Amino acid sequence: ERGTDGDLKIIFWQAVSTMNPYLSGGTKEVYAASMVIEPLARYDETGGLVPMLAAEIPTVENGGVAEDLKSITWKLKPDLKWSDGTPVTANDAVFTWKYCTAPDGGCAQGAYFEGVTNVEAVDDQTIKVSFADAKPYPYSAFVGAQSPLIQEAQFKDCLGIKAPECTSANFGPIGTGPFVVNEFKPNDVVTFTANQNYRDASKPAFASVTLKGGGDAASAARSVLETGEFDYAWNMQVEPEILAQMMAAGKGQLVTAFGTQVERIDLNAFAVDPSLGDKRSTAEAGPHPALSDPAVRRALSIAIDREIIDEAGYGEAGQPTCNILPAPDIYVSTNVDWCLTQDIEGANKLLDDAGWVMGSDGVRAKDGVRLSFLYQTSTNSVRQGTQALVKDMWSQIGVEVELRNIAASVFFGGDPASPDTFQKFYADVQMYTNNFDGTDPEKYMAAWMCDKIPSPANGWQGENIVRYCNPEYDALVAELGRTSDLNERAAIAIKLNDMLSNDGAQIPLIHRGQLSAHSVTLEGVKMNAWDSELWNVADWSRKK
Amino acid sequence: MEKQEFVASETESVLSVRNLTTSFRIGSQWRSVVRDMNFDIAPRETVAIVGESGSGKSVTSLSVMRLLPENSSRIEGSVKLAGRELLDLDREAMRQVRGNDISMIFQEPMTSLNPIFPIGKQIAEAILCHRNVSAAEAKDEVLRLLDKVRIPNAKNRFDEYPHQFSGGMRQRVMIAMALASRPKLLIADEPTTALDVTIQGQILDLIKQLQDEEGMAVLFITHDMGVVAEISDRTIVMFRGEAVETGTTDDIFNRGRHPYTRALLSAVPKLGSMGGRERPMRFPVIDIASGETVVPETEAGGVEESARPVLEVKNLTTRFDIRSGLFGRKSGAVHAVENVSFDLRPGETLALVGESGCGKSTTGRSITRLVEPSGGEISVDGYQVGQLGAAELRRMRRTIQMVFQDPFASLDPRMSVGEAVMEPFIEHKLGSKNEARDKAADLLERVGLGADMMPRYPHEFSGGQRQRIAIARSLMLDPKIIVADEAVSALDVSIKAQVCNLLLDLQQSFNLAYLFISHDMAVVERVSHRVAVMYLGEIVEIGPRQAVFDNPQHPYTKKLMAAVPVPDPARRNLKRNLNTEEIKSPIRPVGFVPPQRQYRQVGEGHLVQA
Amino acid sequence: MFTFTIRRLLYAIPTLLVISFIIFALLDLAPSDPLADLPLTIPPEVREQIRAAMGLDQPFFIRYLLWLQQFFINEPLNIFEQITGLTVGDGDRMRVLSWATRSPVVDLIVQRLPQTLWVVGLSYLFGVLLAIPIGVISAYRQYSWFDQIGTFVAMVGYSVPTFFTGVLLIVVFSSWLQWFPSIYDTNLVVNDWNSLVQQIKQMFLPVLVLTLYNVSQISRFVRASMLDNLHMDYVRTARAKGVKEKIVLLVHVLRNSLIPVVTVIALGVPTIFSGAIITEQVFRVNGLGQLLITAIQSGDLPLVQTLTFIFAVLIVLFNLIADILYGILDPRIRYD
Amino acid sequence: MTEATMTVDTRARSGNFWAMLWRQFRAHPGGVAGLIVFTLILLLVFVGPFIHTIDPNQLDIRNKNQGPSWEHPFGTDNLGRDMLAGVMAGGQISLAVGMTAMLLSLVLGTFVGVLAGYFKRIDGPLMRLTDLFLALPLLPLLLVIIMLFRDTLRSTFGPETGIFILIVVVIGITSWMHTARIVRGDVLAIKSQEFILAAKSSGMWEYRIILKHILPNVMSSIMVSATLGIASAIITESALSFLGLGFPSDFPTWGRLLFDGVNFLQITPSRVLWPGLAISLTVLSVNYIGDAIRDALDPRALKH
Ligand SMILES: Nc1ncnc2c1ncn2[C@@H]1O[C@H](COP(=O)(O)OP(=O)(O)OP(=O)(O)O)[C@@H](O)[C@H]1O
Ligand SMILES: Nc1ncnc2c1ncn2[C@@H]1O[C@H](COP(=O)(O)OP(=O)(O)OP(=O)(O)O)[C@@H](O)[C@H]1O
Ligand SMILES: [Mg+2]
Ligand SMILES: [Mg+2]
Repeated sequence: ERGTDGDLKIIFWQAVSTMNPYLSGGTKEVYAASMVIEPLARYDETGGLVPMLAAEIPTVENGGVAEDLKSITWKLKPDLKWSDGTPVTANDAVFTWKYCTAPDGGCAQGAYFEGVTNVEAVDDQTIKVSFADAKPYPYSAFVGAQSPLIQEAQFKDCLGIKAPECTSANFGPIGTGPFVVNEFKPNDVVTFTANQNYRDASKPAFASVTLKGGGDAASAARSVLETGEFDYAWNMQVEPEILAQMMAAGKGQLVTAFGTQVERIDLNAFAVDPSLGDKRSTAEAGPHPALSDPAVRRALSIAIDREIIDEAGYGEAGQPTCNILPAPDIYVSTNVDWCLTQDIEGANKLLDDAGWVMGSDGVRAKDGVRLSFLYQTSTNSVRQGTQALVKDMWSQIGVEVELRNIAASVFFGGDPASPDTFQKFYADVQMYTNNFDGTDPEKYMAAWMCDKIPSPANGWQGENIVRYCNPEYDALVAELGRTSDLNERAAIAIKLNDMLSNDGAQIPLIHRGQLSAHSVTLEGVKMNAWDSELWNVADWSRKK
Repeated sequence: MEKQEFVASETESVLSVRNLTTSFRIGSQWRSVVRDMNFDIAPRETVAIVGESGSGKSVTSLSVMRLLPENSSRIEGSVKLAGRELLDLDREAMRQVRGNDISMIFQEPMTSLNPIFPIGKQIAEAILCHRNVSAAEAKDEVLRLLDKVRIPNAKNRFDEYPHQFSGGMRQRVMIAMALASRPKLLIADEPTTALDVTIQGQILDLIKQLQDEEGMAVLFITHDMGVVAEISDRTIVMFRGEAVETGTTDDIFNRGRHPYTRALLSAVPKLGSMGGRERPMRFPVIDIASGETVVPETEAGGVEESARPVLEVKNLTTRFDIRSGLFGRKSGAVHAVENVSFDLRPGETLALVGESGCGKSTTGRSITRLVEPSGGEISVDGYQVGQLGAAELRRMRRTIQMVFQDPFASLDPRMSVGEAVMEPFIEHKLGSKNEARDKAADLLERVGLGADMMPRYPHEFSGGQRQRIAIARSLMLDPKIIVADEAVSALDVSIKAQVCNLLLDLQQSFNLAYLFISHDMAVVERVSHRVAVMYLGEIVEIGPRQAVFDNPQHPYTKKLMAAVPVPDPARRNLKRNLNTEEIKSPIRPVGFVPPQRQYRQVGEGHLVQA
Repeated sequence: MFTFTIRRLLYAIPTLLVISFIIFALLDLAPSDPLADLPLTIPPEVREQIRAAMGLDQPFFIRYLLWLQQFFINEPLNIFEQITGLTVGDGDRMRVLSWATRSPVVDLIVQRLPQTLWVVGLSYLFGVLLAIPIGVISAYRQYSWFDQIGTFVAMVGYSVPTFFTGVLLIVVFSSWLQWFPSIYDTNLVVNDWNSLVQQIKQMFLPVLVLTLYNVSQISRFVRASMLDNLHMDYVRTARAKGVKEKIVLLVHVLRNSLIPVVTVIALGVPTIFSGAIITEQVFRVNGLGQLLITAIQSGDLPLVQTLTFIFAVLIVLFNLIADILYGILDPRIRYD
Repeated sequence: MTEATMTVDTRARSGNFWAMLWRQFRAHPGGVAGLIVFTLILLLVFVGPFIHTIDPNQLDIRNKNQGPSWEHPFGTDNLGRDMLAGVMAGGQISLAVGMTAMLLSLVLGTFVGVLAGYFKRIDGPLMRLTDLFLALPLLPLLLVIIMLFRDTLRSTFGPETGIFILIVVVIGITSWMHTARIVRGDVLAIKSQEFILAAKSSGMWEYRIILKHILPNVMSSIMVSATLGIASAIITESALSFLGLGFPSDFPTWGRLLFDGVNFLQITPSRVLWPGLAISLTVLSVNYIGDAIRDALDPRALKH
């Protein structure tokens, strides 16, 4: 029964700054918005597509996707209404496309409309999206929490440069979701009430939602698990034993879901000696004196005990992995599991054989090059713990490590003037997490192509942070772009993954899950790593 | 035996002190500075305590008030106020007594006034504390009191702060404060040292008047034997922490038995004792043990007439703006020094005398640019003071040293006096630290202090001792000029003689020039070559000492000479009635143009304002 | 004094302009980036477009001038319009917009002000009110048990960071005893007794933490300064007048001791408006401090610039007030 | 007043300034206690590692989150590092940073404050500079400083000393303003007193007047600033490290240990207890030392 379960209290320790995912792109904003505005289709907890506003998922089989893979046609569910009572039409989708692609708008989800040449309303209920090239995987625009439909009537004056000025629209978009924004306090708290025009008359069970922001992960966890002040807390990046101790209060439980996030260590292909100045970490600097040796790369990987790292920092929310591409299941490789078990002896032998001789100070060296690395990562207590563990493990194979941590806003900031960004990679090794949206890895795997190496020429903007360059790999990626059969695609993706791991481009550490906590009184939570965690908030209810 | 006489009157006495012993803690030891004091004061009676500087007079009075720092001092014996034991009272009861039954005028008015409250408020507080009157009534009362203590323009000065007052004016504020509550007993610790003789007379009259009207008893501490003779009924002579002699004033003056008493009296400089001599004269030096004059008085050095002046002051003018209202607009100015010109030759002493608040200290400070003069030219030993840069100013100041009117305030409370005295010497790199120490020790000995006092801090000294420290400090640099602002006012006669002789000796040996600011006409007569009389910021008469003293021309000079008290108890009931004329204020409105003054020559170098 | 004030106020204008420029330059130079928060999945081209939409592709000077215009002309005009209801010009002006929220910065600040004033302001007020008597008594009874305990509490209170005391209090009072909420509800409207109690409850812990800190700091200065003046001769004079001991302390000694205290307080008042970053974070008060820190972390330059500048204005203003107070407190201090 | 006591007295109170200060100091029980505690902390921190020889960075993941035991008197953290070793190693850095940063900020602050208070001409500019520094947002400033200077310092002084210098300087130059304003206020009040005039009239250099007369008289505020400064410096350092601007994570400091331990408050209370206690004791002992120095410099203060 709609609105019978009172107030649902959710805590996001990073507060929500806007309700318009097109203007922010941050995960927290996307999640918050997903309660209000919806896409045509989204992913369920298994990664499968489910129709939301669309009546069904278009496929080649049902004719929704053109044979040439150059267009996709969606049909809306009948009688859909915006929360203000007006009908949802195909024009709203067309407008949404225009909104996000308007010049100077700075749409954060532009990537979802990449390659889209046109969106047209065939009729009120039918939307046709056309692509420039054949798209083997056409479910991008209007799919997933990142590209929901917005109402043309509300946003029509907010195109392009005017987008940021529509504050009230951005803070309270009219949507089709189970809830309506009641009050929005940026970076603080959002209150929602049940959408009276929601298409399922019996939902949502909660009459209102309070989404509070701020604080840190541990205290957010405490408010759900220990004090029970809140019903749901997102993203519990806290040491497992703390969570375990809080759980003892019996007020809440943890839920996890594994998506595509992999915590990895990047090994720099290029030399980074500070004396190289601005040439550091570019092709001009030449190959890295130590890390260019495959033996070193491999030894570094097998010296790591991923189990311990997982236990110390991730617990339920992590699994050791040797794959850069950890999910969905069909893409998961089992060929590179050699790295899963720690093998200090093996690593030592590898290095010995490669001519890296242990020095009196416990550090190996060869031809005057010492195995001494600068290891940087963003500031975060779990990462610092991992750093300490890795440093310890590597010291056992004669590798010396200097740790450095950098504020996340700088590390991920991409300011070309800063020496501390992960793109510049002015360090021998660095660690962070990356993933991809949705379930299709094509774009993700393309990141390791030669032409994506960040360099001063492209403003350090490339995605190939490790500076991996292998023509074979590039060729394989191109092949992936031409293949449409899912199983063939999977096979290629696995090959790509194995190449990366075997070449030691990167050291995958942990397949990270999303970890959230909810109150024991809350029912219906289905953790979803492929879409917004709040994707099925309409189904949540209070345990009676 | 005298003690017996005193004890007899205990029953009707206002205050009776028995076996009072006060000690201070130095490190871990207790050192008694007042021992076994016994005295009584009856209503309407005035008891004077005289004695050597540092003999414990102030400590005695503070002990009576129980105002010594509680944890570093110890008071033993008995102090009874109208039969009530004060030493046993609890804090609150003692508070009731203070200000109400006993009030006190402190020796050093500068530090004793709260620097951040207007003086009017501070006086009013004394009234409001004990009497149930409204603020407005209190203010009226304060204005009346200020008038009575001869503060000119009291209404305007009600809201001014202590630092805007001259030394004598501050002292009068203290007096007004003490009298405000009409106490049963007034303890006056050297209340008139900074007052010129006319005002001193008026203040003494005021006290007498209150005694007559209200039956107030007075404990009067002073070095001025003239004042003692004039007002006190009985006198206690203190020496090194003990009362060596007590008796009626007449007895003490005429039949003093203790050698110190005799020494004290025989050394008192008397006005007109110069007998037509032109040059300054040393004081007779008295052996305290025997009371005999040891060294015969001798004439001191003269001045080389042809010598170039070391100090030339031309048309010096210093004004302090008075601002008022929201906008802080200038509403007038204190014309503290107006058009003052004089010069000073090496080896010469120019005495600057005049009414309290007439601008003497300001003149002294302007000369060294411690206050910025508003006009005029000053040249010190060839330096044009007005145009000096920082470094030259510093060098210039080496040649001209000051003894400040308020020695306590001029000593850094956190610096031991030894260091304070040594400091100028070391700062100017005149020698090593040891040389400085030796010189400082020597100078301290010569002003009558022990070299062993060097590690002590200013607050551990008596008023007169601090004054001597200041003198010693000014001598450290072997300057050419010394501006001595009331430098010997807090010294007892014997030490005054010693210090003055020292100054005269130094003058003779090093051709020192003194600008000697003083209210003590007898001392002025003795030490100076020339005298300048100031009145309301201007010099009204200047000339050779002999000429001015023997042949005063300006009405103010005449009045001044007439008011000098004579140390003869026989004359004590003389009433002066000087209180009648209006008090003039140096405050002028904006745009006031001071009249052009003409001087008339009376004798050689003797000028009088026309 | 009046002319001095006017002169200083006039002098403040170029000072603030210079400060605003330096802050702007500093923020521009700083390596934090407005896009750092975005998921790594957003490709570089899109990032470039977002940057351009924020105006980041403009030259530094243009951006600074734009901010000046927005802050000094557009925002005041906007406020003027809101108050009077009149429209000046076409009424369509670019306001200072935050990058992260895409909303007017001034509105954000106005929204945050109440909770900041309540929590941080109140604890500062309590801090001052408690610190003065504590300092006075500690000095008057130096080395008594009161003083010793005071010293101990003050030093522990000052040296143990609020991120620890805050969490400790939460664990004790929210988790174990469940007396107070651990999370501040900014939406709470006080309109009846119940909500008032609730408001007091949620304010209690953060205010306690901050008050302890403020008291510790200020009371030390009060104590030290009182000790300097307690032995002065004018105190003796006041006692000789028979002034009550309380008045001797509170009027004569305290007023003479106030200069460092006034300085510290005047330095502290502007920090109320910069919020209490850590405490706000711990208790989720989400006031100005949290606004500032999230803005800094997310590289939201217009917001940081505006907040910092307002803070600078307050600093300049309160330091001026302190200077004026010096003159009032101590007549010997003169500026003209 | 016998001669004997006088001579003893004289000898006891003469001697050079420092000897005298020390003698006064010794008579102050609080100060002595503070000094003893402080010395003990120093001993623990600098000599302790020779007795308790576990490496603070040695991981022992199987023995994590342990309570106190003979082997680990302060227990272990969540990676099995020994807390006692951590507290000792952290103390070395925290004390060094706290002391040097405090001294730096104190010197800077006092310097600016005294100059501004004493010389009217530079008062305005200096105070506006102070306003500017007060207004500068700390975090971006730190980011810029670190961006500009870290690599140079690292290459000249090595990673540890380089970052140490950086942190000390950063804390120093961002925390002197309070001291400056407080000192200036005091100087303004003191410079109008007559003994300053007297010192001037004796022809002292202005800087000597400042050193010998002004400074001792503003000492008590400076002392308070110093005590509070140590605490702030230690805590600011931890704030820097958790923002990623401080020491690398394998250099424990008290503030950082405390910060990292906060979440483990309920699991291993000793993780917060010891670093918290260490900071508090340090500050408390420095406070008492400061009090004693203050009292020793004030001839009127009551002496025990
Ligand atoms: N606080 C103190 N601590 C130690 N000794 C002190 C203290 N106050 C005064 N003395 C000493 O006590 C003695 C008596 O001092 P007191 O002030 O009573 O002298 P006095 O008779 O008033 O002298 P003067 O005429 O110079 O004012 C002096 O030797 C002085 O050095
Ligand atoms: N700083 C100041 N501000 C304002 N007025 C002042 C200041 N200093 C002195 N005066 C005024 O200047 C006049 C002269 O003061 P000065 O101190 O020179 O007098 P004096 O001749 O030394 O008097 P006394 O014999 O009483 O010491 C007085 O009216 C005094 O109030
Ligand atoms: Mg005396
Ligand atoms: Mg004078």
